[in-house]
Amino acid sequence: MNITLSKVGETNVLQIEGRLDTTNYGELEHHLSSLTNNDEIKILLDLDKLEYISSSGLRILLMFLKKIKAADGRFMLCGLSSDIREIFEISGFINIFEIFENQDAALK
Amino acid sequence: MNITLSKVGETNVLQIEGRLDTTNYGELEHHLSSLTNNDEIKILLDLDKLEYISSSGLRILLMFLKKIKAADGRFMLCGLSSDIREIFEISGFINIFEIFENQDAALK
Amino acid sequence: MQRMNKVQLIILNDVGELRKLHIACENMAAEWLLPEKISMNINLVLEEIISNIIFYSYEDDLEHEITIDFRKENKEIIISITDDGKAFDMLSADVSADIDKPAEERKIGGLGIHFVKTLMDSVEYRREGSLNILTLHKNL
Amino acid sequence: MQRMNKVQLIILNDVGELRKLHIACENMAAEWLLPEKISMNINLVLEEIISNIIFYSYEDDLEHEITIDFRKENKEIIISITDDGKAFDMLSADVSADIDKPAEERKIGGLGIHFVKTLMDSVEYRREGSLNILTLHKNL
Ligand SMILES: Nc1ncnc2c1ncn2[C@@H]1O[C@H](COP(=O)(O)OP(=O)(O)O)[C@@H](O)[C@H]1O
Ligand SMILES: Nc1ncnc2c1ncn2[C@@H]1O[C@H](COP(=O)(O)OP(=O)(O)O)[C@@H](O)[C@H]1O
Repeated sequence: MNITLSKVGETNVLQIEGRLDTTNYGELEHHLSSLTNNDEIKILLDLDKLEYISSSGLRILLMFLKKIKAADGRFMLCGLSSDIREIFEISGFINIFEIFENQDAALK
Repeated sequence: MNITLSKVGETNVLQIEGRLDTTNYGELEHHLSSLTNNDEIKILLDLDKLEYISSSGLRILLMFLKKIKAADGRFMLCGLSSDIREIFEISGFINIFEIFENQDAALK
Repeated sequence: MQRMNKVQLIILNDVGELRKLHIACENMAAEWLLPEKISMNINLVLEEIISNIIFYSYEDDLEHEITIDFRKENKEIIISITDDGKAFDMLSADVSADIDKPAEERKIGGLGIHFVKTLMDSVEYRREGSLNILTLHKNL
Repeated sequence: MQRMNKVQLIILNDVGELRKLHIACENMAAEWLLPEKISMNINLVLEEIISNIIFYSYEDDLEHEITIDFRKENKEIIISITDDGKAFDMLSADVSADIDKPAEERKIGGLGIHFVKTLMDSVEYRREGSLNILTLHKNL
Protein backbone atom coordinates (compact mmCIF):
# COMPACT_ATOMS: atom_id res chain seq x y z
CA MET A 1 0.00 0.00 0.00
CA ASN A 2 1.03 3.56 -0.60
CA ILE A 3 -0.62 6.66 0.86
CA THR A 4 -0.22 10.05 -0.79
CA LEU A 5 -1.26 13.18 1.12
CA SER A 6 -2.33 16.46 -0.40
CA LYS A 7 -4.39 19.44 0.62
CA VAL A 8 -7.13 20.93 -1.57
CA GLY A 9 -8.52 24.06 0.06
CA GLU A 10 -9.41 22.99 3.58
CA THR A 11 -9.67 19.31 2.76
CA ASN A 12 -6.92 16.76 3.45
CA VAL A 13 -6.92 14.32 0.57
CA LEU A 14 -5.44 10.86 1.11
CA GLN A 15 -4.97 8.75 -1.99
CA ILE A 16 -4.66 5.06 -1.14
CA GLU A 17 -2.99 2.76 -3.63
CA GLY A 18 -2.82 -1.03 -3.51
CA ARG A 19 -4.05 -3.34 -0.76
CA LEU A 20 -5.36 -2.31 2.66
CA ASP A 21 -5.34 -5.36 4.91
CA THR A 22 -4.33 -6.84 8.27
CA THR A 23 -0.62 -6.62 7.36
CA ASN A 24 -0.62 -2.87 6.78
CA TYR A 25 -3.68 -1.10 8.19
CA GLY A 26 -1.48 0.43 10.90
CA GLU A 27 0.00 2.69 8.25
CA LEU A 28 -3.40 4.24 7.51
CA GLU A 29 -4.12 4.45 11.23
CA HIS A 30 -0.89 6.41 11.78
CA HIS A 31 -1.68 8.86 8.98
CA LEU A 32 -5.26 9.42 10.07
CA SER A 33 -4.24 9.85 13.72
CA SER A 34 -1.79 12.58 12.90
CA LEU A 35 -4.50 14.42 10.92
CA THR A 36 -7.40 14.05 13.34
CA ASN A 37 -6.03 15.58 16.49
CA ASN A 38 -7.93 18.78 15.67
CA ASP A 39 -11.66 19.42 15.64
CA GLU A 40 -13.64 20.14 12.47
CA ILE A 41 -11.13 18.38 10.26
CA LYS A 42 -12.13 17.60 6.67
CA ILE A 43 -10.74 14.42 5.14
CA LEU A 44 -11.32 12.86 1.73
CA LEU A 45 -10.08 9.33 1.12
CA ASP A 46 -9.64 8.67 -2.58
CA LEU A 47 -9.98 4.90 -3.07
CA ASP A 48 -9.69 4.97 -6.85
CA LYS A 49 -6.42 3.00 -6.75
CA LEU A 50 -7.43 0.71 -3.91
CA GLU A 51 -7.31 -2.90 -5.10
CA TYR A 52 -8.40 -4.78 -2.00
CA ILE A 53 -9.77 -4.03 1.47
CA SER A 54 -10.48 -6.41 4.37
CA SER A 55 -12.28 -5.88 7.67
CA SER A 56 -9.01 -4.63 9.20
CA GLY A 57 -9.06 -1.71 6.77
CA LEU A 58 -12.77 -1.13 7.29
CA ARG A 59 -12.38 -1.00 11.08
CA ILE A 60 -9.92 1.90 10.75
CA LEU A 61 -12.40 3.75 8.53
CA LEU A 62 -15.21 3.26 11.07
CA MET A 63 -13.00 4.22 14.02
CA PHE A 64 -12.06 7.50 12.36
CA LEU A 65 -15.57 8.18 11.08
CA LYS A 66 -16.77 8.05 14.69
CA LYS A 67 -13.89 10.21 15.90
CA ILE A 68 -14.24 12.81 13.15
CA LYS A 69 -18.03 13.02 13.46
CA ALA A 70 -17.76 13.49 17.22
CA ALA A 71 -15.41 16.42 16.54
CA ASP A 72 -17.73 18.03 13.97
CA GLY A 73 -15.54 17.18 11.01
CA ARG A 74 -16.25 15.46 7.69
CA PHE A 75 -14.89 12.12 6.49
CA MET A 76 -15.63 11.58 2.81
CA LEU A 77 -14.78 8.74 0.45
CA CYS A 78 -14.57 8.67 -3.34
CA GLY A 79 -13.44 6.53 -6.26
CA LEU A 80 -14.89 3.17 -5.18
CA SER A 81 -14.58 0.51 -7.89
CA SER A 82 -17.52 -1.89 -8.24
CA ASP A 83 -15.69 -4.64 -6.31
CA ILE A 84 -14.81 -2.31 -3.44
CA ARG A 85 -18.32 -0.86 -3.49
CA GLU A 86 -19.74 -4.34 -3.02
CA ILE A 87 -17.67 -4.80 0.17
CA PHE A 88 -19.03 -1.46 1.41
CA GLU A 89 -22.56 -2.63 0.64
CA ILE A 90 -22.24 -5.97 2.41
CA SER A 91 -20.81 -4.24 5.47
CA GLY A 92 -23.46 -1.50 5.51
CA PHE A 93 -20.70 1.12 5.22
CA ILE A 94 -22.38 2.45 2.12
CA ASN A 95 -25.05 4.02 4.36
CA ILE A 96 -22.85 5.60 7.00
CA PHE A 97 -20.17 7.30 4.89
CA GLU A 98 -20.47 10.28 2.57
CA ILE A 99 -19.48 8.67 -0.73
CA PHE A 100 -18.72 10.55 -3.96
CA GLU A 101 -17.96 9.49 -7.51
CA ASN A 102 -14.55 11.17 -7.64
CA GLN A 103 -12.44 13.93 -6.07
CA ASP A 104 -14.09 16.67 -8.12
CA ALA A 105 -17.57 15.71 -6.97
CA ALA A 106 -16.44 15.50 -3.34
CA LEU A 107 -14.56 18.79 -3.32
CA LYS A 108 -17.03 21.04 -5.06
CA MET B 1 2.91 -11.57 21.94
CA ASN B 2 0.17 -13.57 23.60
CA ILE B 3 -3.02 -12.18 25.16
CA THR B 4 -4.97 -14.16 27.77
CA LEU B 5 -8.49 -13.06 28.70
CA SER B 6 -10.24 -13.72 31.97
CA LYS B 7 -13.04 -12.19 33.98
CA VAL B 8 -12.77 -11.39 37.68
CA GLY B 9 -16.09 -10.14 39.01
CA GLU B 10 -17.05 -7.33 36.64
CA THR B 11 -13.52 -6.69 35.41
CA ASN B 12 -12.11 -8.01 32.14
CA VAL B 13 -8.48 -8.93 32.77
CA LEU B 14 -6.09 -9.08 29.81
CA GLN B 15 -2.68 -10.56 30.51
CA ILE B 16 -0.15 -9.52 27.88
CA GLU B 17 2.94 -11.63 27.41
CA GLY B 18 6.00 -10.82 25.31
CA ARG B 19 6.53 -7.86 22.98
CA LEU B 20 3.91 -5.26 21.99
CA ASP B 21 5.20 -3.41 18.94
CA THR B 22 4.45 -2.19 15.41
CA THR B 23 4.35 -5.76 14.08
CA ASN B 24 1.58 -6.95 16.38
CA TYR B 25 -0.32 -4.09 18.04
CA GLY B 26 -3.33 -4.87 15.84
CA GLU B 27 -3.89 -7.98 17.93
CA LEU B 28 -4.40 -5.93 21.09
CA GLU B 29 -6.55 -3.47 19.17
CA HIS B 30 -8.84 -6.30 18.01
CA HIS B 31 -9.22 -7.67 21.55
CA LEU B 32 -9.89 -4.28 23.10
CA SER B 33 -12.37 -3.35 20.35
CA SER B 34 -14.44 -6.44 20.94
CA LEU B 35 -14.57 -5.64 24.69
CA THR B 36 -15.29 -1.92 24.51
CA ASN B 37 -18.44 -1.79 22.47
CA ASN B 38 -20.43 -1.38 25.71
CA ASP B 39 -20.50 1.54 28.13
CA GLU B 40 -19.13 1.38 31.66
CA ILE B 41 -16.74 -1.42 30.81
CA LYS B 42 -14.00 -2.28 33.33
CA ILE B 43 -10.68 -3.46 31.92
CA LEU B 44 -7.45 -4.37 33.68
CA LEU B 45 -4.34 -4.88 31.59
CA ASP B 46 -1.78 -6.98 33.43
CA LEU B 47 1.64 -6.07 32.01
CA ASP B 48 3.63 -8.28 34.36
CA LYS B 49 4.85 -10.48 31.48
CA LEU B 50 5.29 -7.63 29.00
CA GLU B 51 8.92 -7.49 27.87
CA TYR B 52 8.88 -4.57 25.45
CA ILE B 53 6.50 -1.83 24.32
CA SER B 54 6.92 0.79 21.59
CA SER B 55 4.86 3.85 20.69
CA SER B 56 2.63 1.65 18.51
CA GLY B 57 1.57 -0.23 21.64
CA LEU B 58 1.20 2.96 23.66
CA ARG B 59 -1.05 4.56 21.02
CA ILE B 60 -3.53 1.67 21.35
CA LEU B 61 -3.56 2.16 25.13
CA LEU B 62 -4.25 5.89 24.77
CA MET B 63 -6.91 5.36 22.10
CA PHE B 64 -8.82 2.97 24.34
CA LEU B 65 -8.29 5.04 27.49
CA LYS B 66 -10.05 7.91 25.71
CA LYS B 67 -12.80 5.65 24.43
CA ILE B 68 -13.40 3.91 27.77
CA LYS B 69 -13.34 7.15 29.77
CA ALA B 70 -15.82 8.76 27.40
CA ALA B 71 -18.13 5.79 28.04
CA ASP B 72 -17.78 6.01 31.84
CA GLY B 73 -15.69 2.87 32.13
CA ARG B 74 -12.36 2.14 33.82
CA PHE B 75 -9.08 1.18 32.15
CA MET B 76 -6.50 0.04 34.69
CA LEU B 77 -2.95 -1.22 34.32
CA CYS B 78 -0.82 -3.31 36.65
CA GLY B 79 2.44 -5.23 36.86
CA LEU B 80 4.78 -2.70 35.21
CA SER B 81 8.45 -3.72 35.45
CA SER B 82 10.93 -0.91 36.08
CA ASP B 83 11.94 -0.78 32.39
CA ILE B 84 8.34 -0.58 31.21
CA ARG B 85 7.54 1.96 33.92
CA GLU B 86 10.32 4.19 32.61
CA ILE B 87 8.72 4.21 29.16
CA PHE B 88 5.41 5.18 30.81
CA GLU B 89 7.19 7.98 32.65
CA ILE B 90 8.93 9.41 29.59
CA SER B 91 5.67 9.39 27.68
CA GLY B 92 3.66 10.96 30.51
CA PHE B 93 1.37 7.93 30.53
CA ILE B 94 2.16 7.39 34.20
CA ASN B 95 -0.08 10.38 35.01
CA ILE B 96 -3.09 9.57 32.86
CA PHE B 97 -3.62 5.87 33.63
CA GLU B 98 -4.78 4.24 36.85
CA ILE B 99 -1.73 2.09 37.64
CA PHE B 100 -1.58 -0.62 40.32
CA GLU B 101 1.16 -2.82 41.70
CA ASN B 102 -0.53 -6.10 40.76
CA GLN B 103 -3.90 -7.69 39.98
CA ASP B 104 -4.85 -8.01 43.66
CA ALA B 105 -4.31 -4.31 44.31
CA ALA B 106 -6.27 -3.34 41.19
CA LEU B 107 -9.20 -5.64 41.83
CA LYS B 108 -9.85 -5.02 45.50
CA MET C 1 -1.79 -30.41 -20.11
CA GLN C 2 -2.91 -31.79 -16.78
CA ARG C 3 -3.82 -29.07 -14.27
CA MET C 4 -3.40 -29.58 -10.52
CA ASN C 5 -6.77 -29.66 -8.83
CA LYS C 6 -5.51 -29.62 -5.25
CA VAL C 7 -3.21 -27.16 -3.53
CA GLN C 8 -2.10 -26.98 0.10
CA LEU C 9 -0.75 -23.92 1.91
CA ILE C 10 0.67 -23.79 5.43
CA ILE C 11 0.58 -20.52 7.36
CA LEU C 12 2.23 -19.84 10.72
CA ASN C 13 0.43 -17.88 13.45
CA ASP C 14 1.98 -14.54 12.60
CA VAL C 15 0.23 -11.64 10.87
CA GLY C 16 3.11 -11.27 8.37
CA GLU C 17 2.27 -14.72 7.04
CA LEU C 18 -0.97 -13.35 5.56
CA ARG C 19 1.11 -12.14 2.65
CA LYS C 20 1.50 -15.78 1.59
CA LEU C 21 -2.26 -15.99 1.37
CA HIS C 22 -2.43 -13.18 -1.14
CA ILE C 23 0.20 -14.80 -3.35
CA ALA C 24 -1.45 -18.21 -3.06
CA CYS C 25 -4.83 -16.76 -4.10
CA GLU C 26 -3.29 -15.07 -7.12
CA ASN C 27 -1.55 -18.27 -8.16
CA MET C 28 -4.73 -20.28 -7.70
CA ALA C 29 -6.71 -17.80 -9.80
CA ALA C 30 -4.15 -18.07 -12.60
CA GLU C 31 -3.92 -21.86 -12.43
CA TRP C 32 -7.69 -22.44 -12.31
CA LEU C 33 -8.65 -19.47 -14.49
CA LEU C 34 -10.94 -18.01 -11.81
CA PRO C 35 -12.74 -14.70 -12.31
CA GLU C 36 -10.91 -11.92 -10.47
CA LYS C 37 -13.84 -11.27 -8.19
CA ILE C 38 -14.02 -14.86 -6.99
CA SER C 39 -10.35 -14.95 -6.13
CA MET C 40 -10.61 -11.60 -4.34
CA ASN C 41 -13.56 -12.85 -2.30
CA ILE C 42 -11.72 -16.04 -1.40
CA ASN C 43 -8.66 -14.00 -0.41
CA LEU C 44 -10.83 -11.75 1.76
CA VAL C 45 -12.65 -14.57 3.52
CA LEU C 46 -9.42 -16.46 4.18
CA GLU C 47 -7.74 -13.32 5.53
CA GLU C 48 -10.64 -12.89 7.97
CA ILE C 49 -10.57 -16.52 9.12
CA ILE C 50 -6.78 -16.82 9.43
CA SER C 51 -6.30 -13.44 11.13
CA ASN C 52 -8.99 -14.43 13.66
CA ILE C 53 -7.19 -17.70 14.34
CA ILE C 54 -3.92 -15.79 14.83
CA PHE C 55 -5.55 -13.13 17.03
CA TYR C 56 -7.99 -15.11 19.12
CA SER C 57 -7.43 -18.85 19.15
CA TYR C 58 -4.07 -19.62 20.77
CA GLU C 59 -3.58 -19.64 24.50
CA ASP C 60 0.21 -19.87 24.37
CA ASP C 61 2.98 -17.91 22.69
CA LEU C 62 4.30 -20.80 20.57
CA GLU C 63 4.48 -21.32 16.83
CA HIS C 64 1.43 -23.04 15.31
CA GLU C 65 0.61 -24.21 11.79
CA ILE C 66 -2.64 -23.38 10.04
CA THR C 67 -3.28 -25.60 7.02
CA ILE C 68 -5.36 -24.48 4.06
CA ASP C 69 -6.43 -27.03 1.45
CA PHE C 70 -7.83 -25.74 -1.84
CA ARG C 71 -9.69 -28.14 -4.16
CA LYS C 72 -11.30 -27.43 -7.48
CA GLU C 73 -14.31 -29.50 -8.44
CA ASN C 74 -16.42 -29.23 -11.54
CA LYS C 75 -18.55 -26.28 -10.46
CA GLU C 76 -17.10 -25.18 -7.15
CA ILE C 77 -14.00 -24.42 -5.14
CA ILE C 78 -13.79 -26.18 -1.78
CA ILE C 79 -11.42 -24.82 0.83
CA SER C 80 -10.75 -26.29 4.24
CA ILE C 81 -8.87 -24.55 7.03
CA THR C 82 -7.42 -26.63 9.87
CA ASP C 83 -5.96 -25.20 13.07
CA ASP C 84 -5.06 -26.49 16.51
CA GLY C 85 -6.35 -23.47 18.45
CA LYS C 86 -9.19 -23.55 20.95
CA ALA C 87 -12.57 -24.80 19.73
CA PHE C 88 -14.47 -22.06 17.91
CA ASP C 89 -17.53 -22.50 15.70
CA MET C 90 -18.32 -19.24 13.92
CA LEU C 91 -21.66 -20.68 12.77
CA SER C 92 -23.00 -20.92 16.30
CA ALA C 93 -20.99 -18.08 17.88
CA ASP C 94 -22.98 -15.18 19.25
CA VAL C 95 -21.49 -12.42 17.09
CA SER C 96 -23.19 -9.77 14.99
CA ALA C 97 -22.05 -6.98 12.72
CA ASP C 98 -24.52 -4.13 13.38
CA ILE C 99 -24.67 -3.50 9.66
CA ASP C 100 -27.87 -1.47 9.83
CA LYS C 101 -26.93 0.96 12.59
CA PRO C 102 -25.86 4.59 12.15
CA ALA C 103 -22.16 5.37 12.61
CA GLU C 104 -22.49 6.57 16.19
CA GLU C 105 -24.10 3.33 17.36
CA ARG C 106 -22.16 0.89 15.24
CA LYS C 107 -19.68 -1.18 17.12
CA ILE C 108 -16.16 -1.70 15.81
CA GLY C 109 -15.62 -5.27 14.64
CA GLY C 110 -17.74 -8.28 13.82
CA LEU C 111 -17.38 -7.85 10.05
CA GLY C 112 -14.96 -10.75 9.52
CA ILE C 113 -17.44 -13.54 10.24
CA HIS C 114 -20.18 -11.61 8.44
CA PHE C 115 -18.02 -11.60 5.28
CA VAL C 116 -17.37 -15.33 5.52
CA LYS C 117 -21.09 -16.11 5.80
CA THR C 118 -22.11 -13.64 3.08
CA LEU C 119 -19.45 -14.27 0.45
CA MET C 120 -19.27 -18.08 0.57
CA ASP C 121 -22.05 -20.35 -0.69
CA SER C 122 -21.82 -22.67 2.27
CA VAL C 123 -19.72 -23.10 5.40
CA GLU C 124 -19.32 -26.18 7.64
CA TYR C 125 -17.51 -26.54 10.92
CA ARG C 126 -16.34 -29.59 12.82
CA ARG C 127 -14.03 -30.26 15.75
CA GLU C 128 -11.83 -33.37 15.40
CA GLY C 129 -9.79 -34.07 18.50
CA SER C 130 -7.76 -30.91 19.09
CA LEU C 131 -8.39 -29.53 15.58
CA ASN C 132 -10.87 -27.01 14.20
CA ILE C 133 -11.81 -27.81 10.61
CA LEU C 134 -13.77 -25.20 8.69
CA THR C 135 -14.88 -26.03 5.14
CA LEU C 136 -15.96 -23.37 2.65
CA HIS C 137 -17.72 -23.86 -0.67
CA LYS C 138 -17.75 -21.24 -3.40
CA ASN C 139 -19.78 -21.91 -6.56
CA LEU C 140 -18.20 -21.12 -9.94
CA MET D 1 39.40 -13.24 20.55
CA GLN D 2 38.80 -10.28 18.25
CA ARG D 3 35.26 -8.93 18.49
CA MET D 4 33.52 -7.26 15.55
CA ASN D 5 33.02 -3.59 16.26
CA LYS D 6 30.87 -2.82 13.24
CA VAL D 7 27.63 -4.40 12.09
CA GLN D 8 25.34 -3.51 9.20
CA LEU D 9 21.68 -4.42 8.84
CA ILE D 10 19.47 -3.82 5.81
CA ILE D 11 15.71 -3.53 6.28
CA LEU D 12 13.09 -3.31 3.51
CA ASN D 13 10.18 -0.88 3.71
CA ASP D 14 7.72 -3.37 5.14
CA VAL D 15 6.47 -3.51 8.71
CA GLY D 16 7.23 -7.25 8.95
CA GLU D 17 10.92 -6.41 8.51
CA LEU D 18 10.94 -4.83 11.98
CA ARG D 19 11.33 -8.32 13.38
CA LYS D 20 14.88 -8.35 12.00
CA LEU D 21 15.61 -5.31 14.10
CA HIS D 22 14.68 -7.09 17.29
CA ILE D 23 16.94 -10.02 16.45
CA ALA D 24 19.80 -7.71 15.42
CA CYS D 25 19.55 -5.79 18.71
CA GLU D 26 19.66 -9.01 20.70
CA ASN D 27 22.70 -10.24 18.79
CA MET D 28 24.43 -6.89 19.21
CA ALA D 29 23.78 -6.91 22.95
CA ALA D 30 25.26 -10.40 23.24
CA GLU D 31 28.27 -9.60 21.04
CA TRP D 32 29.09 -6.29 22.75
CA LEU D 33 27.97 -7.32 26.25
CA LEU D 34 25.52 -4.41 26.49
CA PRO D 35 23.26 -3.95 29.52
CA GLU D 36 19.75 -5.17 28.74
CA LYS D 37 18.27 -1.73 29.21
CA ILE D 38 20.59 -0.12 26.66
CA SER D 39 19.79 -2.70 24.01
CA MET D 40 16.06 -2.35 24.73
CA ASN D 41 16.28 1.42 24.36
CA ILE D 42 18.22 1.10 21.11
CA ASN D 43 15.65 -1.39 19.81
CA LEU D 44 12.83 1.00 20.75
CA VAL D 45 14.39 4.06 19.16
CA LEU D 46 15.23 2.16 15.97
CA GLU D 47 11.70 0.74 15.76
CA GLU D 48 10.31 4.28 15.98
CA ILE D 49 12.65 5.66 13.33
CA ILE D 50 12.32 2.77 10.89
CA SER D 51 8.55 2.45 11.23
CA ASN D 52 8.24 6.19 10.55
CA ILE D 53 10.38 5.82 7.43
CA ILE D 54 8.17 2.93 6.27
CA PHE D 55 4.93 4.79 7.09
CA TYR D 56 5.68 8.34 6.05
CA SER D 57 8.68 8.77 3.80
CA TYR D 58 8.05 7.00 0.50
CA GLU D 59 5.95 8.49 -2.24
CA ASP D 60 5.80 5.37 -4.36
CA ASP D 61 4.80 1.76 -3.77
CA LEU D 62 8.22 0.26 -4.59
CA GLU D 63 10.70 -1.69 -2.51
CA HIS D 64 13.30 0.45 -0.70
CA GLU D 65 16.30 -0.41 1.45
CA ILE D 66 16.94 1.19 4.82
CA THR D 67 20.51 0.68 6.03
CA ILE D 68 21.45 0.62 9.70
CA ASP D 69 25.13 0.78 10.69
CA PHE D 70 26.05 -0.06 14.27
CA ARG D 71 29.52 0.85 15.58
CA LYS D 72 30.96 0.30 19.03
CA GLU D 73 33.52 2.80 20.25
CA ASN D 74 35.24 2.86 23.60
CA LYS D 75 32.44 4.49 25.56
CA GLU D 76 29.54 4.74 23.16
CA ILE D 77 27.44 3.03 20.54
CA ILE D 78 27.01 4.99 17.31
CA ILE D 79 24.18 4.06 14.98
CA SER D 80 23.44 5.60 11.63
CA ILE D 81 20.25 5.07 9.64
CA THR D 82 20.25 5.80 5.91
CA ASP D 83 17.12 5.90 3.74
CA ASP D 84 16.18 7.23 0.32
CA GLY D 85 12.77 8.60 1.29
CA LYS D 86 11.76 12.24 1.17
CA ALA D 87 13.84 14.69 3.21
CA PHE D 88 12.80 14.69 6.88
CA ASP D 89 14.71 16.18 9.79
CA MET D 90 13.10 15.15 13.06
CA LEU D 91 15.28 17.66 14.93
CA SER D 92 13.68 20.63 13.24
CA ALA D 93 10.25 19.13 12.54
CA ASP D 94 7.31 20.78 14.23
CA VAL D 95 6.08 17.81 16.25
CA SER D 96 5.22 17.52 19.92
CA ALA D 97 4.05 14.76 22.21
CA ASP D 98 1.60 16.48 24.61
CA ILE D 99 3.14 14.55 27.46
CA ASP D 100 1.72 16.80 30.18
CA LYS D 101 -1.91 16.88 29.07
CA PRO D 102 -4.78 14.92 30.64
CA ALA D 103 -6.07 11.92 28.69
CA GLU D 104 -9.03 13.74 27.15
CA GLU D 105 -6.81 16.44 25.60
CA ARG D 106 -3.83 14.33 24.65
CA LYS D 107 -3.43 13.72 20.99
CA ILE D 108 -2.67 10.26 19.64
CA GLY D 109 0.87 10.05 18.27
CA GLY D 110 4.04 12.07 18.45
CA LEU D 111 5.74 9.74 20.92
CA GLY D 112 8.17 8.15 18.46
CA ILE D 113 10.34 11.22 17.91
CA HIS D 114 10.05 12.11 21.61
CA PHE D 115 11.54 8.70 22.49
CA VAL D 116 14.42 9.16 20.06
CA LYS D 117 15.32 12.54 21.53
CA THR D 118 14.90 11.43 25.15
CA LEU D 119 16.58 8.04 25.08
CA MET D 120 19.64 8.83 22.95
CA ASP D 121 22.51 11.02 24.15
CA SER D 122 22.76 12.89 20.87
CA VAL D 123 21.15 12.85 17.44
CA GLU D 124 22.42 14.39 14.18
CA TYR D 125 20.69 14.68 10.82
CA ARG D 126 22.03 15.38 7.39
CA ARG D 127 20.71 15.14 3.84
CA GLU D 128 23.23 13.86 1.26
CA GLY D 129 21.88 13.92 -2.27
CA SER D 130 18.72 11.81 -2.16
CA LEU D 131 19.58 10.20 1.19
CA ASN D 132 18.54 10.96 4.77
CA ILE D 133 21.29 10.10 7.24
CA LEU D 134 20.41 10.11 10.92
CA THR D 135 23.19 9.41 13.44
CA LEU D 136 22.48 8.39 17.03
CA HIS D 137 24.93 8.28 19.94
CA LYS D 138 24.28 6.28 23.09
CA ASN D 139 26.80 6.49 25.93
CA LEU D 140 27.82 3.29 27.67
N1 LIG E 1 -10.75 -18.53 15.67
C1 LIG E 1 -11.37 -17.89 16.69
N2 LIG E 1 -11.19 -18.31 17.97
C2 LIG E 1 -11.81 -17.70 18.99
N3 LIG E 1 -12.62 -16.63 18.87
C3 LIG E 1 -12.85 -16.15 17.63
C4 LIG E 1 -12.23 -16.74 16.48
N4 LIG E 1 -12.65 -16.05 15.39
C5 LIG E 1 -13.46 -15.08 15.83
N5 LIG E 1 -13.59 -15.12 17.17
C6 LIG E 1 -14.45 -14.23 18.00
O1 LIG E 1 -15.48 -13.74 17.17
C7 LIG E 1 -15.52 -12.31 17.19
C8 LIG E 1 -15.97 -11.74 15.85
O2 LIG E 1 -14.99 -11.97 14.84
P1 LIG E 1 -15.00 -11.07 13.53
O3 LIG E 1 -16.35 -11.13 12.92
O4 LIG E 1 -13.86 -11.48 12.66
O5 LIG E 1 -14.79 -9.57 14.04
P2 LIG E 1 -13.60 -8.89 14.87
O6 LIG E 1 -12.37 -9.75 14.79
O7 LIG E 1 -13.42 -7.58 14.19
O8 LIG E 1 -14.12 -8.73 16.27
C9 LIG E 1 -14.10 -11.90 17.61
O9 LIG E 1 -14.09 -10.63 18.25
C10 LIG E 1 -13.70 -13.03 18.55
O10 LIG E 1 -14.21 -12.75 19.85
N1 LIG F 1 10.73 9.68 8.11
C1 LIG F 1 9.70 10.55 8.10
N2 LIG F 1 9.33 11.16 6.95
C2 LIG F 1 8.32 12.05 6.93
N3 LIG F 1 7.59 12.40 8.01
C3 LIG F 1 7.90 11.83 9.19
C4 LIG F 1 8.97 10.89 9.30
N4 LIG F 1 9.05 10.51 10.60
C5 LIG F 1 8.08 11.19 11.26
N5 LIG F 1 7.39 12.00 10.43
C6 LIG F 1 6.28 12.91 10.82
O1 LIG F 1 6.44 13.21 12.18
C7 LIG F 1 5.25 12.90 12.91
C8 LIG F 1 5.58 12.47 14.34
O2 LIG F 1 6.22 11.21 14.34
P1 LIG F 1 6.19 10.32 15.66
O3 LIG F 1 6.73 11.15 16.80
O4 LIG F 1 6.89 9.03 15.41
O5 LIG F 1 4.65 10.06 15.99
P2 LIG F 1 3.49 9.33 15.14
O6 LIG F 1 4.12 8.48 14.08
O7 LIG F 1 2.79 8.54 16.16
O8 LIG F 1 2.64 10.44 14.59
C9 LIG F 1 4.53 11.86 12.07
O9 LIG F 1 3.13 11.88 12.29
C10 LIG F 1 4.90 12.29 10.66
O10 LIG F 1 4.02 13.30 10.21
